[in-house]
Amino acid sequence: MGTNLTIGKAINAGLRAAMEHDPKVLMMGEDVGKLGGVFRVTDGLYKDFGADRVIDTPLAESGIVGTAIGMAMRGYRPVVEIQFDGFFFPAANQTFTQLAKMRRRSAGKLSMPVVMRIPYGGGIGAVEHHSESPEAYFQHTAGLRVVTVANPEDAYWMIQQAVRSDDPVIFLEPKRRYYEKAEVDTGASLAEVTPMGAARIARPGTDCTLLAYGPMIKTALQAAEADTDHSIEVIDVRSLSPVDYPTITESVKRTGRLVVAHEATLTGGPGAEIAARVTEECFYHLESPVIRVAAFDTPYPQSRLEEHYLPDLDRVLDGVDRAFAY
Amino acid sequence: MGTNLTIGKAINAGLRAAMEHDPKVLMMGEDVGKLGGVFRVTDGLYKDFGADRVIDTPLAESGIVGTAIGMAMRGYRPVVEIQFDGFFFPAANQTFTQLAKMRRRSAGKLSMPVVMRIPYGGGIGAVEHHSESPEAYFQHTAGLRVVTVANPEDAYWMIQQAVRSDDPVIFLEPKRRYYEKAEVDTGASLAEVTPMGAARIARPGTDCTLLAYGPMIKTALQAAEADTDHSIEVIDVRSLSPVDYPTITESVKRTGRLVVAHEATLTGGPGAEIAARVTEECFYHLESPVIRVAAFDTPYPQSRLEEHYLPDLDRVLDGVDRAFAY
Amino acid sequence: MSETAAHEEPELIQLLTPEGELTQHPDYPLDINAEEIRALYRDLVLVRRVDSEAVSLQRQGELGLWASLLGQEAAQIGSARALREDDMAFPSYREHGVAWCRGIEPKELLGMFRGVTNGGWDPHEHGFHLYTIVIGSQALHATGYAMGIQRDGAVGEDGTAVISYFGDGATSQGDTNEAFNFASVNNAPVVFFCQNNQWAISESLDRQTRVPIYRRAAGFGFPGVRVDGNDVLACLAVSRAALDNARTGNGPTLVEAFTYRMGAHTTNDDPTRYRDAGELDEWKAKDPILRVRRYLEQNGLADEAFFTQIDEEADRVGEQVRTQCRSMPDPEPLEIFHEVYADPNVHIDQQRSEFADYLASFESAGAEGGR
Amino acid sequence: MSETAAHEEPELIQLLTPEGELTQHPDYPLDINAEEIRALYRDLVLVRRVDSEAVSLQRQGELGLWASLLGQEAAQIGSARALREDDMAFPSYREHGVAWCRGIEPKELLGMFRGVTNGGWDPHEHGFHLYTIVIGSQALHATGYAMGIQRDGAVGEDGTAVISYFGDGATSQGDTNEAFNFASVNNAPVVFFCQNNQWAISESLDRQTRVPIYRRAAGFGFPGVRVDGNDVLACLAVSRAALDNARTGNGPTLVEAFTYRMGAHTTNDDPTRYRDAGELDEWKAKDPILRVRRYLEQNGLADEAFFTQIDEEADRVGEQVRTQCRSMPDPEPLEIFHEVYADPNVHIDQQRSEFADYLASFESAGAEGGR
Ligand SMILES: Cc1ncc(C[n+]2csc(CCOP(=O)(O)OP(=O)(O)O)c2C)c(N)n1
Ligand SMILES: Cc1ncc(C[n+]2csc(CCOP(=O)(O)OP(=O)(O)O)c2C)c(N)n1
Ligand SMILES: [Mg+2]
Ligand SMILES: [Mg+2]
Repeated sequence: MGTNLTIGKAINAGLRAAMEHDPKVLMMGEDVGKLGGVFRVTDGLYKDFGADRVIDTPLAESGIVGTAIGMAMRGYRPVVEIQFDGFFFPAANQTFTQLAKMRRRSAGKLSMPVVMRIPYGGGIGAVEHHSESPEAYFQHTAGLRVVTVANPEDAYWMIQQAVRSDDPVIFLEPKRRYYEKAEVDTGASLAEVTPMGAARIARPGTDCTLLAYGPMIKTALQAAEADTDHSIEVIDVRSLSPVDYPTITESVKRTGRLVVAHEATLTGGPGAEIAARVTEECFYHLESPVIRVAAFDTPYPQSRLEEHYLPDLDRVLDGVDRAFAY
Repeated sequence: MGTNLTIGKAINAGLRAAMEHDPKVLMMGEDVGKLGGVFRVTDGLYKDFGADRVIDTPLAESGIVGTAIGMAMRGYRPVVEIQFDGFFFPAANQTFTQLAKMRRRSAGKLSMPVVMRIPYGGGIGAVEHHSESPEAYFQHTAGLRVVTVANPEDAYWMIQQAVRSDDPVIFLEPKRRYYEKAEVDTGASLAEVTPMGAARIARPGTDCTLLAYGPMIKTALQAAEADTDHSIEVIDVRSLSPVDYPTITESVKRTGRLVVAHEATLTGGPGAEIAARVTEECFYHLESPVIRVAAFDTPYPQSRLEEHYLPDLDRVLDGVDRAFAY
Repeated sequence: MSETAAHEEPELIQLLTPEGELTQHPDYPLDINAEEIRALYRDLVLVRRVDSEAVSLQRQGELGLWASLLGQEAAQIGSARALREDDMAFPSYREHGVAWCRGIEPKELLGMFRGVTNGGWDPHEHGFHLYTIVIGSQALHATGYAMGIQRDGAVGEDGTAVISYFGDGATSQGDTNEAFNFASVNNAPVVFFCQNNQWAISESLDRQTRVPIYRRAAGFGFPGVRVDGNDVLACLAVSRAALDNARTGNGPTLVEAFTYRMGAHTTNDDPTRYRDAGELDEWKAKDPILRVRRYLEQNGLADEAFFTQIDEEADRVGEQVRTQCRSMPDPEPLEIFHEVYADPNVHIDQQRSEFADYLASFESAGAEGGR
Repeated sequence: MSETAAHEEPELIQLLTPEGELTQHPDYPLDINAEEIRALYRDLVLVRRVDSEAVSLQRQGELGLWASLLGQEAAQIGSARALREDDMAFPSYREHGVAWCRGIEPKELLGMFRGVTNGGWDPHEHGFHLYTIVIGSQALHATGYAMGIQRDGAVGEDGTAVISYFGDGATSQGDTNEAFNFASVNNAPVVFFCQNNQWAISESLDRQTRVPIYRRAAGFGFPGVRVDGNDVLACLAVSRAALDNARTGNGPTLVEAFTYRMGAHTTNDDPTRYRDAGELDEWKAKDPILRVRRYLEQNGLADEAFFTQIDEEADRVGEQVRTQCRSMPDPEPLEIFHEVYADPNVHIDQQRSEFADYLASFESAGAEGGR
């Protein structure tokens, strides 16, 4: 059962499957109803499942996440859409102090099967606050699972896995890749497909490991292709919390080099954690320090500068070169 | 002009000096007025400077930071108190999307001389949300300066430097050390004392560098004392954004080893960034990977577990041992 | 200041005067018998005793902190006794009286303030959520829960309702106002029960609002009502009406229980720094327990034996609280890693096992003579 | 739905009917002469032209996005022309008409939507803050600024006032409500000007509130008023009164300008997915420009030559907008690092110089034949 889907449509199909499978699954957010979301990711769900299950909420992110927590306590499985990355922050308190901690503080008596879908990342020529990459804030917050997808296949399955999880899942959607298309095997079963927490070797190689996720996977693959001097292994880490270190360290022990690329700002970005951890685990195998290729430590700039701000093919290749310079 | 002051009283004296120096300096927050703050850090200021300059705000952190931004636009220099670390999060939007970015987005036309004072860290036997170490969220946010103090001398001067800065400064106060006392040379001048951004070698040593900040400095010094097998250099990093890397790398190149200790959770904590960066700069000098000693990646536990949760003397010593095991 | 406000404003619903006289209110008829009133009296006395024991235990170093409900017993008992079993309450951190009515044993509350748990009870079993410390957060949880009730079709005569507790200070928080709005727009079956105890730590009410709190509701399109928070009967009647409104599909109500925090904010606080003793005296005269006792006495509905019996029961409860508190075992170190995630998590598992090894290393080191 | 609400509710302040008849309102007397009305007409026409040019420029790929003010010209011009020079306005992202009145050149606005700047103007110079995109945030900035005015002693006859703009959707946001409360408690000189254009992207008003928006204010203890947002004279009169109240120390007001978003939410949006064309027709009849024209014509206060002259001026403005937009230079790559911090920052300096070297390496590589 293969279908050619974009990432956006694959998430849509995955959400539909989740809603069909479990009547407790709800959609909540701004404009997720009739409009189907500003990126149309919930397109058609309002029509088919009604206003009780696809809820156009008031314009208040804290309210959305806070009421989703209450719904989860009542046995529902809300899938919350935060319209853009930059609009997550009003919900920071409910996410970090409540959602992430509820299970632990209730000693397991309460579960929080809430998915927070966030279109993230830049490169779409948008105005301020529409191009942020806030994943490090989530990764640093114990109690959350953090995943992101880079292709339609993962989009379709991982959103369903996220909905099935009894933990709060931050589901990061690479907005500038929403329209990337590929074959999705919708006939497989959830139990069979790769688990949400596992990293994936997107391209095997022998000389250097290039780790990325979400929107940067395409760039990473292009870089691996472009660098004809080296054989580059590309890992799509997929889950930022927890990170699948065995897959990564196995690769790095083979290649001896690791480059991590992401759109989040450098300082304290996910690359920092991965570099620190991998260095600890692969100390005697590394022929160079872990090289990070990331956005600069400035606010996301006006869009006419974003091509320089975001790590692009050249910056990633430069990072690979730096790794080989040792 | 030496005075024996606790950290809490030193900040209080520094705030008073700042208010005397510049009539535009204001205090804002919950209970900062008549009560003088729940930790008495603003004690006496309301009495001496009045309700217009020491403002008891409504109970709303977003409102506090948001109105502080407006006050700053009008030419004031608000010093905001967030009552406890865990109550920062309602202000996350105003801090991350507004305060941190205002100068950049206005192309320098607006400055944000706002100080956000936050008592942080655990170890005081408190209930939930009163023992958090959120520094990594701030460190990852471009546009903020992030500093913390470990002794009365720094407390007295750095708060004044923070108030003088035209940038937003997150000023983290090690609450469990508020009552530590030492001599403060209040006779020096702001222009002379060590700048806010500089790290300080708190104890010289030759075999291993132990980096910490805020509440962990005392523990780090105790560890250095306790480890009679090695000569340990303790660095008080003082500023988490920007980090004074020259001081750190100079030390690490001498000692060949670095242990970073903090109360923030391990994953994505400040230690990750410091480890990644130092490894890049000192790759050929490191005899072991950078070892991190941090809180576990769980929500802050009930207080009867905090002695196990927080890195203590033994855990720091264990970290040092791990560094020497390579 | 609040005093004057109360006198100026006729809208304060009261059924039992401080002198112990029972009155009627046309909008809030209360059908209650002597036995029920005696039961309320018992509740009031016992929770006050639990509270005062907890304060002592904190002084003795047995608890890290305690937030006393002294003065607010009627607001809590009245509203909580209006709840049906299936109803759900979302407390703040001072609702020991509500907890009592929901069948939470005092030791569970003490466990949290002792630092042994973060609230050990099962919220579902008791219809009583965990204490929420981040001000205002729980108002949204309550509203979401109520929206879940709507989706369950559990609205109607036998419907389920939700009550959310918070203080006067909490009305300033964005979350509380967002909750008002979500509840209003969705017509959710939730009652917002604000205990206006006149203080948010050291800040008096005028730092939080310029108008009486109950009026906030109208701005969001639902009714608000101010009730004498020291009058357990009025609190019962008003809460019952509001809950019934909610459960039958008539949407939210904001109840402002006008009361007073007789003690410190918490055991860490020193209210003499910021408020006059005179205020205390004024409110002492309106004590929530005394007026019930007066009513029972004046109407011959309880004799000395009854009061003695309740006091003895209070002594036993006090004794039990002390014993239970002192005997509470500390959690095991590895509990740090419990229930962080529901699904298996390799990262936590690894940290747990490393820490277990680390702890074990001390034991073996200890056996060998130590470091 | 909103239509009916408007008709049912007599509290809508109107001075100029859609038919062009001037009326009087006892509470909002407006002393205005023909020349001033002609000037308002000019403003309305010119900002509509700037707006429609911007929409076209976006279609042509010259702008990344544009948020059209179509239909809201009167609300913006009326309120902004009520401001004094020293007053300060805090816009959302659609206030192109307000920007116009504050002397911001259209190209500055276009620069932001083109992605060349984040708003290039000096807020202090113009008494007009940068556009704020995170909904509700600016309401708090406005309130804080107003609290600063109070501390400057700039309240009184010659006092300074602040106006904060936001939409109907924004009234749901916690920040907006916290701003209402901070303003009320501090009696701050700020006017909250809500353009209720009936829609927040695809969500109709009933998803945001159950009662008319202006009523929210009473719940916070200050006056709220609903004005016909398509009536520039009423908006002027009501805003002026509210601003004067603020500047003289009488505290905040919430003005709800009842209007309609005639276009898409932004150029990215497709409103046919969620709303009926019928609504548009209804509101077209209430066009904010047409009624002023009718008034001027019917009362012989402007002749054909006047209207032609304004249209010609609009053509010139349109031409200028197009030229200026197309000729706007892209920022230099190293501008990424500009003004992140005020004080020297070693970290930024280092990244900047490394990136400069990196960029230079391409140039030299290019000179040498490249990678
Ligand atoms: C978001 C947040 N900010 C600050 C605090 C610290 N704090 C705890 S209680 C309190 C005052 C609460 O006052 P009120 O809502 O009136 O409740 P009361 O304590 O009087 O019952 C404050 C400021 C907190 N718990 N949460
Ligand atoms: C905090 C936040 N959440 C979501 C958005 C996305 N967003 C942009 S405009 C808008 C609707 C705003 O509606 P309203 O306040 O009525 O203003 P209008 O656009 O109608 O002028 C939304 C949801 C945002 N900008 N900020
Ligand atoms: Mg209170
Ligand atoms: Mg709108």
